[in-house]
Amino acid sequence: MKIYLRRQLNLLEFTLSSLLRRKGKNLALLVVFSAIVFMLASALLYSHALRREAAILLKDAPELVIQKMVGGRHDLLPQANLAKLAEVRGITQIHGRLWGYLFDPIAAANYTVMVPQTNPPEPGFAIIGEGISGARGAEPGDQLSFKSHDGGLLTFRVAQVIAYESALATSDLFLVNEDDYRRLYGIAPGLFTDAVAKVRNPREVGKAAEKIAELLPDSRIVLRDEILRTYESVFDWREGLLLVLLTGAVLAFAIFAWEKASGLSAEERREIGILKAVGWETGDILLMKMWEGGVMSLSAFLIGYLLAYLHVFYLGAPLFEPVLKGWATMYPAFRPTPFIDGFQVATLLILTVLPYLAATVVPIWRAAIIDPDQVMR
Amino acid sequence: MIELSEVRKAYNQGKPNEFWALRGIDLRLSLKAVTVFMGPSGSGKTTLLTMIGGLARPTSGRVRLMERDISSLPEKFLTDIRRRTFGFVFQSFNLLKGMTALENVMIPAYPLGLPHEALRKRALEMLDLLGMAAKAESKAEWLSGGEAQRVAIARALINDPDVIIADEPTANLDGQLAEQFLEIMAELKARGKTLLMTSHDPRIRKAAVVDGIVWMQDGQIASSD
Amino acid sequence: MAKRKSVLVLAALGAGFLLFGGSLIDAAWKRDAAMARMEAASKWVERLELTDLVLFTEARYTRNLALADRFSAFQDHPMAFEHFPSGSVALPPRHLTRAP
Amino acid sequence: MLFHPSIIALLLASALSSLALVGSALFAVTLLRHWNLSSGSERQIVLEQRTYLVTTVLKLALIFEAGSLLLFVFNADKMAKLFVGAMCAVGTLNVNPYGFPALILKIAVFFLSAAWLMLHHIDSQGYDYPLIRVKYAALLFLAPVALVSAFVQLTYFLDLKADVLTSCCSTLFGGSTVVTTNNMGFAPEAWSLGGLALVLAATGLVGLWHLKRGRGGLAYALLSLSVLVVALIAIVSAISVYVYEQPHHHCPFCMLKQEYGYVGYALYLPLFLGTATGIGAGLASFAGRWPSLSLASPALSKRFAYVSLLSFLVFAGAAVGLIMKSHLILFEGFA
Repeated sequence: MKIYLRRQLNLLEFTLSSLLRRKGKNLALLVVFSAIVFMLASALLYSHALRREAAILLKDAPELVIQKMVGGRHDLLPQANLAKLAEVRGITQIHGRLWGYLFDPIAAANYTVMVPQTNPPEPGFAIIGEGISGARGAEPGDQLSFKSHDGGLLTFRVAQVIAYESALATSDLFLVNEDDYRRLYGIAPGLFTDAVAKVRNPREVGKAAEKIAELLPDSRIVLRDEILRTYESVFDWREGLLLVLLTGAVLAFAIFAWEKASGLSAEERREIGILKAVGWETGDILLMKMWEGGVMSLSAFLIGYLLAYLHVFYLGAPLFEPVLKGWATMYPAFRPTPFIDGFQVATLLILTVLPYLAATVVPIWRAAIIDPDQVMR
Repeated sequence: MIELSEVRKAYNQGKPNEFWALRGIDLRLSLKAVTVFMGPSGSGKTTLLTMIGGLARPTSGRVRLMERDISSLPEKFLTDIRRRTFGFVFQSFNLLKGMTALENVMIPAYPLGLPHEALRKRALEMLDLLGMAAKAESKAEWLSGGEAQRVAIARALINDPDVIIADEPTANLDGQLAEQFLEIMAELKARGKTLLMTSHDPRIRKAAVVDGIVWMQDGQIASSD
Repeated sequence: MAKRKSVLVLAALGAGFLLFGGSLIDAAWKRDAAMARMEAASKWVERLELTDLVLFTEARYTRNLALADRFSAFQDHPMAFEHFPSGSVALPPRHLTRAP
Repeated sequence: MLFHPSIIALLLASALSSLALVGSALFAVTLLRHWNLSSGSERQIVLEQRTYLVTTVLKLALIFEAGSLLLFVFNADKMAKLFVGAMCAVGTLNVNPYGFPALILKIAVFFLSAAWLMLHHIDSQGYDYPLIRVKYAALLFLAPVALVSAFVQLTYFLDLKADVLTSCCSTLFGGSTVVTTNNMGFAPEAWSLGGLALVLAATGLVGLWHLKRGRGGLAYALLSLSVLVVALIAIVSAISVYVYEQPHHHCPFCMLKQEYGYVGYALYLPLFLGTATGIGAGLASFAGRWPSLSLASPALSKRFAYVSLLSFLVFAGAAVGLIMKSHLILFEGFA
């Protein structure tokens, strides 16, 4: 066992000497390899962090949301429908929600106007999200005016700015009183944007949804599970596409590695011939070259991963921000929370190290079988 | 005792440029002696040394080393016997460039799994034995021809082999260095080593240290004495 | 002991692994620190009955992915490229990707 | 579903390892026809050189098969959120009929390639490679299994459509009102645990006998295979219940998760290692009949058996520890 380990150490020693003798080439390989790991790792870490964060934030989202559909479009829900729904067995609580979008030409941003069910602001007052406060420079006590549906001006005094911590859920919210809401949009009493229901037994959500669909065939029902599942997979789609795009890079890298491993110069071939002539065996050369690949891919993996960790969780993933931020004027200052597990690391390892090893194994073997007697010919 | 029977070796077998370098060699070589293979170039002397030294397997025929048939061993086992039995000194020395003399000497022992420190000490002893201790940390490409050869000899000795095989050892050396080489050979013979070498060099043929000469011609043995 | 490259490199790789382990520990710390923030946000989600995160505010239909109108531009075809960059992050609705 | 990163990783790993195995199998045909160690012809030398490539590739393939086995289970667990009714990996694997066959085939490929590599290790101790034909004939058997495994896995992923209503652990394993039986037809807890103890004891005795006398290697290999089977049954039917402390939760995968302190690894790693090396002990003692291995193989067989026995001991310790630690009491007067 001791001999085995010392032999490995000796071969590693030789490998390193030989790597150092071709510094430039090997360094280039290491840099490219690390960059690829970095890109893949950043994408994986970032989207996974978003996914988990969404799952935690939305775990208490409404169990059931019911929308009324007219001509395939979302329409206002009348009070009468609510009364009907209340009779569905299993549903313990149901009420209409009032919300909508409001474009603010001054900030050139879209706000989400909402009427809270509990503790709504006084008439004429508004509770605003941190994003609105930032975009308009509005503090508690300041006044904000908007054009209502009929062209009249409605003025709200800021009662409170929602704390920064919950920005990811509340950044663009503009919470108002029900009367103010109806005046702003001209929606008659007895009409709601949609409805939210609670179900007694969580196992019966599906059943209740079926009953609602039967009772009100013109409605669209969104389950909390569906929302969670949507967010679980919302990033999968393009994450996968990104990966497919990066596959090109991985492939190019694999070709580069293959090229480097197979394009042995006459000098390197002679060296391997010498090693074999002085007493190394094909297996020793293979082992030595495997050490080379192992050191290379392990260092590239560690470097790439650690840089990606810094990039995503310390710098806020500036490389991906433009995609997520898009053209939005208001954007929650969002620093992803790290959720990392062995699963992602294993995925990353397979996606990066496997192509490298696969690309180099045949060239390495070709080098290793060089005849030892060629140095004497 | 090294014994060869009916040894043949073909290169590029089955191809248009097929070439038989050895055409049936029967030979017995005694140990603890110096044997020189002589003959025109292309006569198969070097190929014969690679067969004896286990660098390549004969296409047919048998090579026996101390009563053991080594000609049909797989590479793994052949190499294991080879590196404990033979040390090689090549015509062009074949040191690895970019590595120090010391590292070059240590290389054959790496796969044996010796502790690095012990190995280093041993390599330094070998260099010292050949008067090269001062150059231990010099890179191989900075050594002169004679120095390079002595490093190559130190490398051949690191695994303490019984047999030293040298291919045209004096071809790249001038007169004085060739003399020194012969002195080293005499010293090794005195230590009980078996020496096998090929040569064109008349200085070697006439040297007192040589016990036997094998003359070769067209892949066959012409005469031996 | 001479400075052996193999020992140095193994030590460097070991240090890399330590850093890797450190990143996991750091992640756990950051997670604990962020838990309060996430809980606070989650409270608002519960109280206001929110269904979506404020990740994409550039257009109405990207703001509430779960409740988006079905006539929204990017939902016309699963492979259609989105006008808004953030829309390109989201999955097209199931009724378009699933065979009839 | 194919666009999921870990699915891409899994497909990549299985595609590359099947490619490697198919190539090796093609080479095996040539080798079986032409191998002749006593010849020094160029064909023989090329064949010998190729064997180095094949073994290197197979070593890599084994490492990645082992890794992808873990990844496959993890992936199934993560994806459970995407399927209605799937609460953990069992549910995801049941989304379509290819899930469990894919898993079982992956396990089979893992053990087969481990066995092959151990056979190779034994063979390369003999100066004339006495087992080389056996080895490469075995490769002809291993390659199709790996191909089928890759194909079933691909079918499984291609057939995944999120939101299909699936059965989850609780309805698959048990879920009925009777605690001690379930609809997979497993033995009740007492039986399965008793059976496990019995098989482990028998394996231990045969193993010790083998270590002492150098006989019974094949019996030991068979026993370690049966330990794997019985242990998996016991994990599903009894040990899992102790781990989760819920009488209806029989999932064999959830215990690999953080929520349960990764205790699953303490069970599965030694179990798999013990079975693999147990098979190795059998192979090594089988190889003893060739003269060139008559010295090396008994020693190897003992070494394999030693590792295997230690692993099973760790496994048994972990299982007993989990049962003792559990707050759940299944049998009156038992704990």
